[in-house]
Amino acid sequence: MPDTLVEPYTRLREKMAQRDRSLREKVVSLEEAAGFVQDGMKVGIGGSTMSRTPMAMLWELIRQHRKDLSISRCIVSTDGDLVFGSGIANHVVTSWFAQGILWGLSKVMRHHVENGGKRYEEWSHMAVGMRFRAGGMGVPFLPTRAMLGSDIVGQRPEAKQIDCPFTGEKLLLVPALNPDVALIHVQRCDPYGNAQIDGLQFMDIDLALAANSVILTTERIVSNDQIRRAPDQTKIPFFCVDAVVEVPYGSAPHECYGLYEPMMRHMEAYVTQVNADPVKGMQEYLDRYFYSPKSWNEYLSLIGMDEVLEATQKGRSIYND
Amino acid sequence: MPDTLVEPYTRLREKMAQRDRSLREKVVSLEEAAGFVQDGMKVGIGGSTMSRTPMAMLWELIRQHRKDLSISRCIVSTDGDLVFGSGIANHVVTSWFAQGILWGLSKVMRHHVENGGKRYEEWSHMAVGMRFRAGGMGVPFLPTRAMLGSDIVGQRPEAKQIDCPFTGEKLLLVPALNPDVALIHVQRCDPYGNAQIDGLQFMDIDLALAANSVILTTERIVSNDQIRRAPDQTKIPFFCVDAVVEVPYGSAPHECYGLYEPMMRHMEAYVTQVNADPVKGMQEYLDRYFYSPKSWNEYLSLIGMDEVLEATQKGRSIYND
Amino acid sequence: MTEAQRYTASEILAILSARQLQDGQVVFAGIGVPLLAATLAQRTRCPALTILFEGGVVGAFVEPGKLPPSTNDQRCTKRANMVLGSADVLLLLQRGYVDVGFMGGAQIDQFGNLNSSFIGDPAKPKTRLPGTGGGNDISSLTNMIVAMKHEKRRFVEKVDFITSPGFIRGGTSRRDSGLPSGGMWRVITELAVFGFDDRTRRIKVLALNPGVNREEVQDNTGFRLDFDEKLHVTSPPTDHELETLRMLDPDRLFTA
Amino acid sequence: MTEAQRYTASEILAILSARQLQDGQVVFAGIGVPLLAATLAQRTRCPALTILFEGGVVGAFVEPGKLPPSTNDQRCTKRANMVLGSADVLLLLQRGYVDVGFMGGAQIDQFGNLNSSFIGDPAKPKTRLPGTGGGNDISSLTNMIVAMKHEKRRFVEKVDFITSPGFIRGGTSRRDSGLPSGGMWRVITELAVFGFDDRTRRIKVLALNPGVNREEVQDNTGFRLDFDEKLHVTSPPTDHELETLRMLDPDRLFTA
Repeated sequence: MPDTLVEPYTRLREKMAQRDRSLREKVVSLEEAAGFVQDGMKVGIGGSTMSRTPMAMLWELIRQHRKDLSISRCIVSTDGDLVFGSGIANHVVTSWFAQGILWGLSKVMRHHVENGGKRYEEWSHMAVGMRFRAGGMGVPFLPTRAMLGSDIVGQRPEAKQIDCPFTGEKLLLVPALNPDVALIHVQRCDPYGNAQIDGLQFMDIDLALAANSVILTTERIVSNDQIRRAPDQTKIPFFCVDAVVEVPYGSAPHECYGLYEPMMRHMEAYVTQVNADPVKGMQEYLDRYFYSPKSWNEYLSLIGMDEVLEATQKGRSIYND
Repeated sequence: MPDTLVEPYTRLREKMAQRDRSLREKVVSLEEAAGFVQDGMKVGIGGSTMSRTPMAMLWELIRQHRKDLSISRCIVSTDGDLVFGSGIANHVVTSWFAQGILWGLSKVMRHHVENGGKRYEEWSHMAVGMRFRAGGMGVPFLPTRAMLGSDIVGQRPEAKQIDCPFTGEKLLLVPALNPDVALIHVQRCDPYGNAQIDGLQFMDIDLALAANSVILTTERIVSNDQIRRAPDQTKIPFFCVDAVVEVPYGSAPHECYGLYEPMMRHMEAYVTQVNADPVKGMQEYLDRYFYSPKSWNEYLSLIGMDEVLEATQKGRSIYND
Repeated sequence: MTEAQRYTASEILAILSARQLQDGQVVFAGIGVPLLAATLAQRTRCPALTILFEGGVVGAFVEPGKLPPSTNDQRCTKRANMVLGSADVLLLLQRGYVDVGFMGGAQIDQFGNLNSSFIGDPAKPKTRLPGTGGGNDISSLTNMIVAMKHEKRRFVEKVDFITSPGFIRGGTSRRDSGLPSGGMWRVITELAVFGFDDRTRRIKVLALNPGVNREEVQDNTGFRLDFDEKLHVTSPPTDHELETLRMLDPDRLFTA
Repeated sequence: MTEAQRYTASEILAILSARQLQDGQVVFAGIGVPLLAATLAQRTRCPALTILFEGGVVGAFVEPGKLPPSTNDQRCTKRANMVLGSADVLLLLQRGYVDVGFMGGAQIDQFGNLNSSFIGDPAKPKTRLPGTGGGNDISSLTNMIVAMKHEKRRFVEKVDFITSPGFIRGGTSRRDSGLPSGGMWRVITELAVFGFDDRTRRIKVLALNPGVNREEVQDNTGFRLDFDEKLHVTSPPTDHELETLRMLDPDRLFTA
């Protein structure tokens, strides 16, 4: 357990003081945005399972061969396979890690955790949320009533059990998690980074506030005027955000609420391929879909127009009566 | 300081287990809803200052001569005058208590606190919020970094200063506040109590989750179908709610976001009258506007059509480009 | 046609699980059979059942034929009453708004503890399982129904690892651990319906599924089973239950 | 026309306060002169100034002639970037997103502590003041600008009650109390602009307002004042500043 488990408040504030939080345009390319993520960083990932995954950003980081990242996320799906399988991360903090409930265990996760020396650090789902929330609130911990009595807590010396000074009850204090950088995909934001999220928010708001920098990928960039017409729809304020990248279908083959559902034929083929051989299968998948395409649009072309449009039809239908 | 400052978790859960949280219609009259508020209860009030005050509900409670209530609210304005001046409450928990910044000190508050034996219990604004939030989260406290070093904390033995078990930093733990009942006014809800709030939310969501029962007053009741078309706009879930009352202009003479601004001529006249004589002036005000009218609409008539419509024109203009 | 041919093991599991829910309850449902069974209950006996999902959904009303692939997909929100953050929907459990949690299980023991983290030694596991998801939070904070396959390797005397606490070591050990609320209430398998002894907190068979006998349940269980004094036989799935279930999951996503 | 006749005391207070802000800053503003001055800065030198209000507003852009009667009114949200909960906007201070807090003051002392709670003994106060509002949180968690009227009874050696902490008892006492960040940075009155000594943390005059001399400031202060070595005289309000201010507050709501 590192002694930097919880950043001292003065250091957290110093890092914040150094950030340029002014109202300014920060639209960059995917390649440029990746520059905010350096080897060895703690990286928080927005969305959950197969939803609003910042896939384009992960795709770019894998193409750029980042190393030794520590990933934290609400719930980890094939994004976890990819960061382990590509070698960009050696540590994942989450509550659940598989490809998806439909496919059983992830052979990729199993391979890297059971044999490959990579770490899957398990917390309860609420504990992950409370860790981001504490980080976003600027406090070193939050109290919870879960995990007590389980063996999960035995694996987590980072959490501290106390007797409540008010009631005498047993409580678990979970430490703040302030990622160095958060990657979050949204439906809309303006060039400053004021972001609107439709539908399921997962832990993204807490994550954005907790992280020491945020890269937003967005399905579309709208004007600041449009944001200001409905300020109660803004979910992430611009001063949390350090880079904005417009990437249509930026979560593919995962879903983006109201726009497209997961591209399930691609997912099925992926799972079959990597679970058949977690090393070679993964390498072939990365070669074909990650390293070879010249652009994100070419990657989408490989998934195929049929899949993309079918997922779009299903995605939009959430708003149908 | 009562030993029931923070309710033991088992008692909190027992109270919750006894609530009927099923999906059921709960539309009642203002008179009937008042039955949820009993003498001596801890009552949380939604909105803040002159905004989305559940005035119609307070009006009804004052007409029914409730006693010994303990009020908590984000920020207290003329609602505080009225609950002290009418005698329904003897204790107010908040961070700021006056009629409004435009009018200086409240002579009514001063009279009752300096001479009348009523208590104004002051916390920092964030501390009030954290107390409701802890209550809504089902934890006995939340840590904060404010109030330290001030004399406010010296007045508040209810809060506990600790050295953080993670960082060694000084922190203040503020105790959960779970009101017996919360009174909240919203723009829209369905007959089950699924509520949408436009614009400023203040501390209402935490308050609704924290309270052991909730009375919603609403500008209008919409169908459950309408709620289900945009579930990400629901701010308070129905199972928090015990009663729903449809009361157009239910915050008058205060404002309701997007619908009407404060009725400032009425407010000015009120302030002039009660500050001239906090006892007699208040009594005359209550006689005229609270005890005499036969209905809420008659109360609105006394405020007057001109004021009501002028406030409405201003209220709607927030959405104008 | 014999009883056993009318439905699959997964179908009777879903149907008997659905029967454990009561109209008006607030239920926190996991993916798979729990989601399907809760939706079945809502579409049959319990129109006022409120279903919560860990993705951040209150009052879900899942569309037939469009079952979500996880509880974090947009399909979970169709005609829901409310969508909120993932941590916030879990906090509703902690505050006490939820009547019952409803999950699947990979491995369970005599005190209702669930393991979904490790097979073998956690320090050097034979198999690293997916982990708790919302399971630990749900089982720590409310009353639980678990629906799972009945196999000897899944029903063990002591789980390798307590991911989601049942009654821990039985007796008062759950409460003593700091979990005064909730606990394991029912376990449903394709063979039987189980409850827990009020004092010892050990699992016991409450009812046998139609066509199943005591020996069959015991033979598929890795420890000695108790049978309730009032042991009875559950009534078989009705045509209406089966039809509704098949209408909800025509592709047999969760009932294969 | 003499300098003193060109503007009121409230006007120079608002204008000199506005000058303390820098473009691109994130400022948490209280009601009254702070709101007005921040808006003035935004409409003159600082188009990228981000104004926060405790009602739950980020990036406010208040309309001329429609100043809100408090920071909890809908007018605060007009063309804002974001509206959020009251506790959440305060938590942004705690997390460190805010560069500077900006409030009015009723009573201040030599170490920049503010009192808005009690005149006299808190146990039996002569006057119960309105209380802290967001003041304590803001002054505990960020750097502070205070705009206030200059009167002897308001500038005292030691406040009756520390509602919003400045440097407490000076020196390292603020940090020692558990407040490692922020602190009093500037105090603006209709007579002068004040800063604080880096070591002793005692207030000192940095600049005199146009037409004001040392004695006038000292005579209106309840304790012995230090004057900075580089004491200078502030340049007078420009026509543009005055015109913009009057355009913003035509009804003289906060500049009477």
